[in-house]
Amino acid sequence: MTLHAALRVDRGTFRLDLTLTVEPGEVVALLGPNGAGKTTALRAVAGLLPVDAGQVRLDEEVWDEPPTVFVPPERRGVGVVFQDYLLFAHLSVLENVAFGPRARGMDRAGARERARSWLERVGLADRAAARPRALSGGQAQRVALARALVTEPAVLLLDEPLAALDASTRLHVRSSLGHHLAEYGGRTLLVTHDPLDAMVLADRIVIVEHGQVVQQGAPAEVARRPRTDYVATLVGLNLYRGLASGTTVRLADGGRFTVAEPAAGPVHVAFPPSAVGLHPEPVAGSPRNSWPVTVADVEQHAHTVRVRLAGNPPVLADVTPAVVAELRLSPGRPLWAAVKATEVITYPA
Amino acid sequence: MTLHAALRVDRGTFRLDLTLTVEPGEVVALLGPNGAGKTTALRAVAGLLPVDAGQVRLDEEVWDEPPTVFVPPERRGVGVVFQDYLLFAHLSVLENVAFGPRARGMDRAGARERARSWLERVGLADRAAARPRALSGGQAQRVALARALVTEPAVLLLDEPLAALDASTRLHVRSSLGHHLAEYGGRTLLVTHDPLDAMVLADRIVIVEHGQVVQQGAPAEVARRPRTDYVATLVGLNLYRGLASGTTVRLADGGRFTVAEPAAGPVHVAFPPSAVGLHPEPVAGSPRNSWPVTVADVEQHAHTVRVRLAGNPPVLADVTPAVVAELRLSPGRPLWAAVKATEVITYPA
Amino acid sequence: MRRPTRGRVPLLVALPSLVGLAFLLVPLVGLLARAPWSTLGTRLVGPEVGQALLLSLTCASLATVLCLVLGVPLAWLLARTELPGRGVLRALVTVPLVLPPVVGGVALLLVLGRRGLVGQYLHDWFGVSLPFTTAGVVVAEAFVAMPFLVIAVEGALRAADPRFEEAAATLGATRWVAFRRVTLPSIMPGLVAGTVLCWARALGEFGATITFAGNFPGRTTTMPLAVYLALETDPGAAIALSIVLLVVSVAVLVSLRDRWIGGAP
Amino acid sequence: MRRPTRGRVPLLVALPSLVGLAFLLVPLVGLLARAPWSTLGTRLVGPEVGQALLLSLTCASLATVLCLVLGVPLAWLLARTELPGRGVLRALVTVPLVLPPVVGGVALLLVLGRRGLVGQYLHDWFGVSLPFTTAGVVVAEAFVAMPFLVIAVEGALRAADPRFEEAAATLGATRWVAFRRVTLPSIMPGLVAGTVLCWARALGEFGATITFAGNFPGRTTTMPLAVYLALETDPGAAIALSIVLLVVSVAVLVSLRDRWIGGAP
Amino acid sequence: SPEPAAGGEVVVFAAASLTETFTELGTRFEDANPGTTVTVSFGGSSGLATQIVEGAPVDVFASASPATMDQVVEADAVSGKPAVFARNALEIAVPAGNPGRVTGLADFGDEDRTIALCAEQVPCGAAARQALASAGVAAKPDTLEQDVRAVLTKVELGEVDAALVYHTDVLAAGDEVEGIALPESAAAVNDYLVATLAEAPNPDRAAAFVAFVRSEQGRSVLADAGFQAP
Ligand SMILES: Nc1ncnc2c1ncn2[C@@H]1O[C@H](COP(=O)(O)OP(=O)(O)OP(=O)(O)O)[C@@H](O)[C@H]1O
Ligand SMILES: Nc1ncnc2c1ncn2[C@@H]1O[C@H](COP(=O)(O)OP(=O)(O)OP(=O)(O)O)[C@@H](O)[C@H]1O
Ligand code: MOO
Ligand SMILES: [Mg+2]
Ligand SMILES: [Mg+2]
Repeated sequence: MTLHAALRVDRGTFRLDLTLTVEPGEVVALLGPNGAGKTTALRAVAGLLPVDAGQVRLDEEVWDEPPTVFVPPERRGVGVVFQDYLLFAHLSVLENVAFGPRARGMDRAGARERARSWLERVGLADRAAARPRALSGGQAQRVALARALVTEPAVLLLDEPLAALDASTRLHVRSSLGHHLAEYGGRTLLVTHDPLDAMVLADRIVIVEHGQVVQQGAPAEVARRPRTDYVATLVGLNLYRGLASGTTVRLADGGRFTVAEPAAGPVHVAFPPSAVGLHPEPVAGSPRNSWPVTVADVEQHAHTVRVRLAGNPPVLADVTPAVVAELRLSPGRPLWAAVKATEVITYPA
Repeated sequence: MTLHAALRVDRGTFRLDLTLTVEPGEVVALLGPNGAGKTTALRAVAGLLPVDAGQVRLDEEVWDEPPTVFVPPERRGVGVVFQDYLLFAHLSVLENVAFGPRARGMDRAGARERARSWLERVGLADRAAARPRALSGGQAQRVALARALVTEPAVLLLDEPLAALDASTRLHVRSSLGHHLAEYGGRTLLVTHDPLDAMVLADRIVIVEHGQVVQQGAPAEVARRPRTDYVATLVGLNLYRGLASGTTVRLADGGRFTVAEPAAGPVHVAFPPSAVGLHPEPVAGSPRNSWPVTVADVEQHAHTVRVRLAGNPPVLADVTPAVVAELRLSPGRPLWAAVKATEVITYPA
Repeated sequence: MRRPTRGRVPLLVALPSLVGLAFLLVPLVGLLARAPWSTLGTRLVGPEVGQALLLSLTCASLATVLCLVLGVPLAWLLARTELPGRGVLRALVTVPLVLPPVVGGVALLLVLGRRGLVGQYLHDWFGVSLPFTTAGVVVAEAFVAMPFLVIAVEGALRAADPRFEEAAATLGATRWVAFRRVTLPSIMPGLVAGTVLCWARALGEFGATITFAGNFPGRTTTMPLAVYLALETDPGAAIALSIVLLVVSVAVLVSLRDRWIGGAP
Repeated sequence: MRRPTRGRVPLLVALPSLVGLAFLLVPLVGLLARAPWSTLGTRLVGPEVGQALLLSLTCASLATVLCLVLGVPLAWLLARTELPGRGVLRALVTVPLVLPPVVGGVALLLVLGRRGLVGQYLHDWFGVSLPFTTAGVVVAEAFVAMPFLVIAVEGALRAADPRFEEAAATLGATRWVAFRRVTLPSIMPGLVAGTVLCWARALGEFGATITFAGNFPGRTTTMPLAVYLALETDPGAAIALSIVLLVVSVAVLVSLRDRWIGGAP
Repeated sequence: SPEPAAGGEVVVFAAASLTETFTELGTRFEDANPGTTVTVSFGGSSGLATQIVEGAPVDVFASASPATMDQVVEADAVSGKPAVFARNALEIAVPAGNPGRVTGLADFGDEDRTIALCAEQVPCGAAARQALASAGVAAKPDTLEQDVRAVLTKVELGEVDAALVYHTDVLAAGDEVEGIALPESAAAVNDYLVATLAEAPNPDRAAAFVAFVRSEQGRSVLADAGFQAP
């Protein structure tokens, strides 16, 4: 049974208009900037917000179809992890997790049993008796996760389920979440900001901007061939639109590139920041692109330094700390950027 | 004026006991796993929680010293961004940001002016009239950021200020936050899960586990020489403790390494996952470590694949997708891990 | 805790709150000062006082239960649904509050009395007659006290975040389960406040009770009725009875509230 | 919205809430059925009715203001501080509720009367005498109505998340500013509920008023007192007066609440 | 502040059962004494007595029972001696049509009939007890009301089959209530007393008003309402 959702929702000046399908066992990640409508889409699928037009159905079981059908959330068999947890403050952690099984008719002992085993899975068995207010932010998020998963819903909706977890716990919970998703065979819709979470957990990524789908596909495909600036920044690629003619691409916003494979018509041009070399003087040599730039911004990452460069076109470069010292990189410094033609990917726009 | 905080706080079974100093213009990041006590420390500095013992002072201006002195938060000149925003639901976004200046005595027009300019800085000028409930999660977080920064406090406390921001906005807000921190010359204490945020924004990183400081230092220093598993995972290094004798280190939990520089006594041994080679058969050759491992977990990241390997010792390896295909990596697969001695760093434990 | 978490109570709050407290309590002091202490014991012997007190507590508690059963759903309806004319309905709920209690009693007689709109059928078909019975006392008290419960609970419901009900729904809870297991506990402080108001108002009810249920010792003579009648002949006894009523009600409220709201802040 | 956001109202809520609504409103129907419609106009002419109505509205409103000024800080004190004996204090606040209103009036006389504990000094030193004046009506109504405000507001305060006050404090707000600009707006539904209860109770107050302030037309004869007097001579007129009181109070509440709470859910 | 003797305000506290007559008397007194206003505060006699004892600024007190007047006298709040200015006799009141077919006081002992009486603490209750005792009836009342008005309401609405009220009340109630005269009523008469008060702000006018109540004109107003002469 496949989840089909054709969602149109109007909220003030904002309009959400997108179509989604999620197959059994499939994990679809909804990725998009703040305010893109990810949470709105998730609420519409959960039944917390009726759609204004369109349809939500699980195969032949119609959940929402104006103006006739509207199945309330408690009869949809969905599990939701909310962005700000929404744990019940008056119940203990264990009772929070046992709430779903209880509400679906399980007896108290059985529900607690189930809840306890889930708390173990998320590593919080020892906090079972605590109140949500006494939990740290990350602990609360893990309880919310357990609470949604314990009912083994047909559709699992996760709104930034890992956002509040720290790096070390995240690794663990992410992989155990991955295992569980693989196990239960349901349909998962995952809203996240973190491209890594999406890449690791999702079978398919749907990129939403301004309430609309701008790109979708397998994680590797999206990562390799971003179609908007947002996606490019997300996956850490330099991305430009241009018009190809042979091995030359004239960029829409100024600048030109020489590429390895000849093409024609509108194309995307992409290359990773690590492919960019920085030099104090212009560099010569066959199939190589080189143009003057100015340092806008320097950020030290764990192992590399990312340099934002203004120019025609602007570009991101990843360099080693040694290069930073050698070139005395600091905002305002004029340099030359160079990219080998073989490093530049082009694909139809 | 330096912020000195010697904090002892008891919360049920949990005890926070740490000492912090933050110089003017300095940004100190508090990094630690969920439940480590980061938020508790921040609340104690803000004056939202009195310390049970110790002292909080800004140079000679004592803020908290039991049993005599306790300066309430509104007279401490601190700005706080809370983990779950705490925007005032009945005020518009603009009024939320203008709240601080108003409370500190500025006239309405001036306060709104200031608020408006800050909303522009965080890219939300067009949402000024909205209510917090109509904001998306990330938008709300940015309003909270603006609200805390607009009063230009002597001490700025940030509890995961960037956690809810999406990747593209994050880059922008992070760098503008960096600029502002550099500008205002105050003392900043930043709680975060994200080592990248800490590395980029902080001058000094303080690692907290179980309510205590386990390591501190400049970001590069911490990244290069982690002292606990948590820190190692955080910065993406393999880390072990062992006993060195010449160029051989016998690990505490089993296994041994040959290293390049001779040492003696207890040491930490560290190397990045990218230094690990994976082979179907044992590999020979001078100064090289090689041992049998089994694949536990494979995670696809944007550009590389991280493989978790069980063995003696267990180890993380970063490999290319090509290697994954070639070796048919999947959980349970037996392999040999190899690390060149020159890639292994040792430092006293 | 050793020191206050957040400084001292500001004068602008402390001053009026103390004046307010004095305003509510000084009259009580006046009563205590005038109480016939020397003869208090002898005035309070006799079975009537105990009888009236027991009747008062019983009827007020039953009326409160009735109000809870009918009033909490009504409050929910007013707070959480999009009924047309909700504003007018909400105002109409306050009618029994504004009505002078004696008129309220008359209104009840007009409806539930032997010849009342509804009462005549109750009487003819089921042989049930509410006036001059203990059940009538409960009905009169519930009529007068219910608005307090409804309005207080509605206010609490409006202040509660409805997204928790949404979370419960996604966990499979019907509206009823979500209401009972999520909403109700989260509005507990407001509900307790409303219940206290309701119970206390029912306990102090006089006008509607005497008009609708009459006054017969052991059956419908609650403490306020006893007090009122004592006032006619023996103000000292009336004050003594009032003090008994107050002491008992304060004791009940102190012990119950501690149990209901536990160690909450 | 085209369809309800979350299904229908469950029967378990709908049924009791409708019974509750009927219980509160049917007696009103009884009054309307018995109202002397044919002579209603002539019974309500004469300046007395208008005078009494105006006096009622004025006094109830002034009493409500007095209750807000004194009662909201008191509620805050009870909800947010660690006063010793807070539980007992909270129960004592309900005293005027449990006290039969006539006894409350006597208590006020004992304290604020010309010979009262406090009143004698007010009279001797300042020449102020509250009983039998319009100010006395306000005092009597405030005494009876204040507990409703205090308890409803305290309930709302307990349900409000104190961390928003913390956030305000870190922004430089004193407790007072945080209270006024953050807490107060966030408890608005509870505060409105309490104010409505308080105002309505003050409007319907009879026993304490007639005892403490007497019954002087134009000065202390509020609508409930006028109803009481009419009942002595002309029950039809009493019902007519009650209906006038109800219509006016419902109209006031409908128009004010819409303004106060706006389009909130 | 006391006004000149010729005019000013006379403040009168009068029992609620005197509402109609004292309103009428007040108007007539004002007509007869231009420049004088009569302000009457009606209420339960004992409540009024309490108010006077607590210092209410009143000129005249008209009480519905000797007991309540005694409270005021004991507090030394009366100037001179209270005088009886009217009397009221009990009567059986039944709803229009007499559905309970009540014929006399004997029916008050019938368990099956619904009977209302005044509580013994109020004057009409004391009088009723006296009447029933002298008739030798062991009454089985269902309710003991706080005042005559409440009893009358129950009769008017048909909630009780019979009750004992004052003759004046039966007259005032009109068509909805029928009265059955009592032979024993001679034994059940209640006295109404009037007095000027010691702290009267306007003692002269107070005395004049009391005299007016007791005058021929006053008596005829009271007689019209059904009161007996003292
Ligand atoms: N109740 C509402 N009334 C009006 N507009 C709303 C409401 N709720 C959300 N919006 C608007 O709808 C848009 C989409 O919001 P949504 O919460 O779905 O975004 P999101 O993609 O989840 O963002 P984030 O990643 O920041 O959580 C936003 O522009 C938001 O301002
Ligand atoms: N009110 C409280 N009562 C009892 N224990 C508490 C309370 N608040 C927090 N704790 C406990 O104190 C510890 C530290 O919590 P804190 O919120 O400071 O962690 P944190 O480092 O901020 O974690 P996170 O990164 O998940 O937000 C936790 O173990 C938590 O359970
Ligand atoms: O006239 Mo009275 O004092 O109500 O019996
Ligand atoms: Mg969202
Ligand atoms: Mg925290």
